[in-house]
This record gives sequence, C-alpha cells and structure tokens, in this order.
Amino acid sequence: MTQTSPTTGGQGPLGKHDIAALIARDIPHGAFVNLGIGQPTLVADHLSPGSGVVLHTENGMLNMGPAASADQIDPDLTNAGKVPVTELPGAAYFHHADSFAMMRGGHLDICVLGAFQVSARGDLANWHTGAADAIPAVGGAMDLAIGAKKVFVMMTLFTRDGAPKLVSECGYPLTGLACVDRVYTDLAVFDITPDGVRVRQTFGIDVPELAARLGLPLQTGAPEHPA
Amino acid sequence: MTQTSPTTGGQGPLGKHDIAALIARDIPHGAFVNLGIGQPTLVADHLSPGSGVVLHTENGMLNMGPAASADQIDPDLTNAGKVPVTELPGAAYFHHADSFAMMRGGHLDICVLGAFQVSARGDLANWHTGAADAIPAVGGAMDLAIGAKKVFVMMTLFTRDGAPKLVSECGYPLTGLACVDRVYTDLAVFDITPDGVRVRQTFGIDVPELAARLGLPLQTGAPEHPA
Amino acid sequence: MTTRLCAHADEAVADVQDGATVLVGGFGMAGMPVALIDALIRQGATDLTVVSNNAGNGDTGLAALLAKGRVRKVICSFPRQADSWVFDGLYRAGRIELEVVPQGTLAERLRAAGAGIGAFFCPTGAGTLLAEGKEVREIDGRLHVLEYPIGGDVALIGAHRADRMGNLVYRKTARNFGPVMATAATTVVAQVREVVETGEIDPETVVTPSIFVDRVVQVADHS
Amino acid sequence: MTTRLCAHADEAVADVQDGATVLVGGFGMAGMPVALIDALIRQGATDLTVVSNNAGNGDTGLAALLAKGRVRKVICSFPRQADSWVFDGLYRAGRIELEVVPQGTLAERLRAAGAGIGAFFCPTGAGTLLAEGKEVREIDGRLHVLEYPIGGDVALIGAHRADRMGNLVYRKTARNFGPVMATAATTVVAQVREVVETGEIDPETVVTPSIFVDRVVQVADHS
Repeated sequence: MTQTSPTTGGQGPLGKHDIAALIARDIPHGAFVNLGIGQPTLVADHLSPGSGVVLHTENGMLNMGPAASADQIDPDLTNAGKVPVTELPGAAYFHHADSFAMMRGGHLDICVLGAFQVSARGDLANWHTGAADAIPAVGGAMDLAIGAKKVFVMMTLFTRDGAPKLVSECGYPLTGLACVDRVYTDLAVFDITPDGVRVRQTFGIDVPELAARLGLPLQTGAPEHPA
Repeated sequence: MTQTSPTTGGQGPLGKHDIAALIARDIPHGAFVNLGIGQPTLVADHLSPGSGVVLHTENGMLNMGPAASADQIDPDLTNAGKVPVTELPGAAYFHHADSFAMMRGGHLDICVLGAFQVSARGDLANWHTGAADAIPAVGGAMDLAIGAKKVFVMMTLFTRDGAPKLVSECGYPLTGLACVDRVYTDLAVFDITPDGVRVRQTFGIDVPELAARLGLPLQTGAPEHPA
Repeated sequence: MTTRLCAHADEAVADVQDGATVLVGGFGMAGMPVALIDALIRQGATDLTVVSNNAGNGDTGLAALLAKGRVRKVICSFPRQADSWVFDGLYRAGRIELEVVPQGTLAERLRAAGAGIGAFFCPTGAGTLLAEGKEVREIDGRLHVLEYPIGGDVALIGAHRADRMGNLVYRKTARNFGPVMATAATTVVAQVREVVETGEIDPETVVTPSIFVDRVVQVADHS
Repeated sequence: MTTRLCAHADEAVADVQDGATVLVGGFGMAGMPVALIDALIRQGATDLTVVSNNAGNGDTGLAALLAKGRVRKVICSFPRQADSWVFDGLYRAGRIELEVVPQGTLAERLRAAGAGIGAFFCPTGAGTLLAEGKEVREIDGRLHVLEYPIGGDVALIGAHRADRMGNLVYRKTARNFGPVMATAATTVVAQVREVVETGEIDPETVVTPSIFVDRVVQVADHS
C-alpha cells in the first residue's frame, strides 16, 4: 500500500489489490459495509479480523464471512454475486425487503461500488453502457448508490482507451445523482466535496498532470469535511 | 342461539353471548380472524376447537389462544386489549409493522368490531364520540375497519335512549368509509350490500317494525352476494 | 384459509391461469422453487408475467419456462447474466417484454402489494432512466420517485421447512424474496424440504406465518 | 457502529438532548423499557416529543415522565385509557400537544423512517378526521392518505436477549413496536433481560440485527 501527500506523486499506478487495501485501511473500526459485487469484494481480503467491520450482503445477511472453501459450500449461502460464502458469529439473516430497507434507510456506514464514470459532483454511472442493443440490468446498483451513509467508488481512473472516468458530466446513463463521496483509483484518491473534486492522494502522478489529463479543476489540501 | 327466517320475528332480543355465538357460527372453517377489543372478543368463547379458526391479535400474533388462567399469566403475552392470553400450537409472533401490514394488506378473512353507529352504506363510527372535551384515541380501529376481507360489526341495534345505531348517515366521526359488510345486533342481522341494507335474521321483531324503528328501507330475501 | 399439503408439485400449480402474474422467489439458485417451476412448465399456462430477481439462467427452471414461449413479460432487477442466453435471445428478438426495477424497489413494491400500501415515494433511481415517465417529488430536499405495488396471482417460493399449518422458515440467504412474495400474491405455493407437525416450529422463529401460505409441497432437496 | 454494552441505564441515556424526539417501545407493559424511561426521568431532558402507542398508564414510567412536565408532545394511537389520568390532565389543561395516528399507520410511518421511504399512500383513515389537512389520492378506486415518516433522535426499546454484538431477540407479544422503532432512530437503546456471547443467538432467529442497536443495558426483569 502506498501513501503519499496529495501534492507529490508517489509510486503508481496501483493494482486493484493495492486499491482494495487502501479502501480497507480507510474503513473505520466496527463499520457496517456493503462491498457490492465484482472488484470491490476484494476489499474484504484486506480487512483484519480485529477490524470489527461487519459486511452486509443485499441478498439478506449481516456479518458475512469470507468466500466458502470447497468443503464449506452451501447452496443456501451466497453473496450478492452468487458466490458461495460463509457466516461469522453474530450473523443475522433477513428477507430482501428488510435488507434493502436497511440499505435505503441509511443504516450502512459505507458501500464500495465499481463505476463506469463518476462526475465531479458525485453522479454515478455504473449500470448501463447506454448502447442501443444492451439489455438493461440494474440489480442493486441504484439502491446501493443512494443508500449508504458514504459511497466509495473503486475504479481505474482512465478507460483502456485513455478516456477519463472522473468527468464533469457523466455520458453513460446514471445510477444515482450526487451520491458518491470518495473515489479510489489506480492513480489517485479523490473526495467529492461541495466545493468540487479534492485530491487526497496520488500514486505516480502529480496533481497538475492529473488535472490536465482529467480536464477538471482539482482542489488539494486537507478536506474540510473529513469522511 | 336463535335463528329465524328474516321475515318472521323470532325470540329476542339476543344477549351479547347469543350474538357472539351467532357470529362464531358464521365464521368459516379455518378462517383468519381478528376480534378487536371488548365485546367482540366474546366470539372466541363460541369457536369450537375443531373450527380451525386462527385468531390474529394486532399486537403481533397469530393463533392466539384463550385468556390466560391465573397460573398461565405471562406479562409478555397479551391480546390487543392488554389482557393476558395464551399461545396455541402453530402460533407465530411478528412486529407491529408486519402485523398491520398483514391486516391492511387484506390477509385477514374477517374482523369483528364494536360500533357506535353503522351507516346504510357501511360507514363505521366506533372511535370517537365527537364530544368537545373527548380525548381522541383511535388505536387500531381504523386499520381494522379497512383491512379485513369482511368486516362484521357486533352491537346493540339501539342506544339506551332508543336511538338507532344503524343509520342513513353516521353522526359520530367516522372510523372508515363503506367498510362494514355485516351487522350483528340483538334484534337482527343485516348485510350491507350495494343495493342497501338487507335483513338476514330477526329476533323478536318483524321486518316492518324494524324498518319503522330504524327509519331505513330494508331489503329481505336471500343475499345476492353471500358473505 | 387453511393451508393445503399437496402430494405433488403438479397438484400445487394445477390452476394457474393463462395470463397470470407469477412471482418467483429465489436469488440465483438459493431459494429458487425449481420443482414448482418445472411443474408449471408441465402444466402449460402461457402468456404469463413473471416477477423474479433474474430472468433465468442456463436452460433449466425459469429459462426453460421462457424457452417454451410461456412468458409475455418479465419484471426483474437483473436479467442479463453470463448464462441468461434464453432471455437474451427472446429479448433481442422482440419476443418478450422487460420491466427493469431496482432490486430494493422490486422488493418494496412487492411488500407494498402485500401490505396494502397504495404507492410510495422512493429515492432509488431518481434522476435515472428508470424513473422516466414516473411521478417525481422532492421531499426533504431529496428527489423521490412514486412507485406502485406489484402483486401476483400466484407466488412460487422455496422455503426450508413448513409445519402442517403452513408456517414457514427459510435457511440462510435462501430466504431472500420468499417472505415478501408470500405476502403479495392471491395464491401462494411453497416448496419445502421438510414438513413437520404443527407446534414443532418455535413461534418466535416463524418467518412466513401460515396466513400467507395456501399450498405446501415437500420435495427432495435441490429438485 | 459497534454496539456498546452499558453497565447502567443512566449511562445509556446520558446524552438525550432537550427537544429530542424519543421513540418508546411497548404495548401496555409488554416490551415497555421501564428502566430506560426511569433513567430518562433522572437524566432530566425536557421539551421532548414522545412517540409511543399509548401516553402512559398509572403514575410510573411514561406517565411519570409526563407528570414531570418533560414532554411537549405525544404522538400515539391510543392516549385515553382507564388509567391515563396524567396524560388526560395535561391534555385538558392544554399543557401537552397530541397527534393521534392510527396504530398501523404509526407503525408504518416509523418503518418508513427506518426504510428510507419518503412518504406513502395509505388507505387507513381516508375520509376521517385523522386525514384532515392531508393529501388524498384515489388509487385503484380507493382513497389513500399521504403519510410521512416518523423518525426519532432516540429509541428506547425493551427486548428479551442481546448478544454482545447487539443482535436482539424479543419474546412473544413484547416484540410489538421494538423492531420497527429500532430502525427509525439515530440512537437506539435496548434494555434486555439477558446478554449472551456473540454466536449464541441463531442467525435465523435474530429479529433486530446489531446494525440498528447502539447501546444495550441488561436490567433485572420487570424493572
């Protein structure tokens, strides 16, 4: 894990496991957290047993444990990605309406989501490419986007083609309006604040270059409203 | 229990236990029933163990048993009138939101309520005298009135002063609009139908006299839409 | 009314009508009422609207029902999956309608149907494609979308254990949509692994009370 | 965040602010958090809004809180009872505000606060005094009243057993408003009869998961 001051470029870019570790480090002790599906689930591997962090899976469970080993697989026990998982002491099961009530009601401290794009005011696009022949499928993405107290996004900062994914306005169909609080990427970590995008850390790139490549004004310095 | 054809007066008036027995007889096998508080709870005493009727109490229980005897009293187990009750095999407990969701969602077959007044189109008044100094208190009355598939009212047909309680328009503040299906009284049983009030049975009074005392047009003959 | 124990899944779904709206429980395979879906395929009802979290996987279960052309419309949160080729093909051929609903809103709309709620203002999806054409209102500074109930004619759910009265318990995350769908349909059919005597399920642990359950079928596990 | 086990009820309610909205569980004495109410009386917070099914009985508990003049407003379904003389006196003297809400609507408005629902259309009370001044809409041929959430700053609830993480189970009809109030307040305090080790409550039977519970106090039964 690489940590630098926001104004000097550190080693980078980070790999997805490094980003996951960075997010894990920023999750407060005892937080209730949903890791969505896909890459954000890597964050779980970096949470220490002593972290007290309780994982929520939207298919109806709190205190979800790690992925099940071959001899632990139980078809009745999966995460939201339908991967077999395990149960920790103190777990609780509940039905889908209760699970999403918990989420939408603002009881989760943090959720971590992937994204196609995040806008400078925190709009999130992560469910639909907008392609004419795409079959729309939203799952729990919109619920997660608006539900948790803090929404963290985990993504690469640029597409394979080099296009920024942190943008002034999302081009993809939105998942939620002004819902993202922080964006963890391979090149930097950003806070979305009422004053705009603030750089928390960079990895192998400096802020002026970052601003130039993103084409966005970037704030630096300590955030006024810490997450 | 006295049963007569609707057009001839039988013995009457009925006492509250006779009315309760009459209602119990009309509850189909296996029905899910709420008996509210007060007099309608007498109906439970007339349900045979083989009736398969399941009692709901809105404070969160299905398959409620009879009132607790002295050695059965458990402060954690009461009915909606806060009377200690018992639990039958196959009981289930649930919280208040689930209990009233069950009621409002139309899952109860029958509820039996007391009333100050019922109108000819089935409006119910049973929660508030409308007196200027009365402290309003509704409890579950409005939820019960609109929730069950069939709402039965159990009451005397006239006040102590001789005023009819089955009326063309309720004078008391309403509990629910057009929600009553059948009215069991000491002098007659009535169905509230789209065509008006239909007499099912009378007790010690004939229909012309009943109509005269009520000042209401009354239908007779078999109901077109049996309850 | 009294829950009926059916000897076979075919008996439990015998009266599903053409044009019915069928709620199908399960999230992935957990809680999926496979035996009931297979029975529905044999039964032959068509022109169905299916409400379920997904739109079928592989070639069995819901996918097989779709493949037979029995489903006019799917209401779900996540139709597109790695193995949803049956749905994908029908959709691209214009042979099936799709209503995509955010997963939590799907659960809440089902709950509303079961709970007698006429409609509700929900923040999920506000400002997105899925709110298009829907009434929007700002409440406490936040945009909300007006969502209506989704009720079914029939619900097919998978539970773990029933007693003879029809009280149900589930197991782990196989609980998912079962309890809420059980409140939201006119006729509720549950497949369970085990039927026990009335009184053998602790009343504190009942998840779906018998009032919601019309028919119970015991089936071998994972069939 | 992590649930805190408090040694004494006084510690659990130490930070209740003047002007707070306090949700108080219980139906009659079943589930009534008597020790927490007594602690709140000692603590001294005033100008409170109390949300509870009733408005106090006899001279103890909620009635004692009212008698000390600490409550500005009561939101409840059924204030008037044979032994509600404290409330009755304050109300008739114009010294307390009252909002009467149908019992199921009270539960549902609390649930809405906990479930992030902005408002909901409810058939209960349509056409009655309790709908006066409220938005009404006909949905599917039936009148519905628009109802808004009721959330609290603090919830005081009585449960049966907690584990050290804060998962709660209730007992019989003492469950009543506890689970829904636990979802609806910023700070949730539960008094329980027993605290067990984490892992000793079957995860299938947890009624209020620890995520909703901030503080737990073990108290002797019926105190």
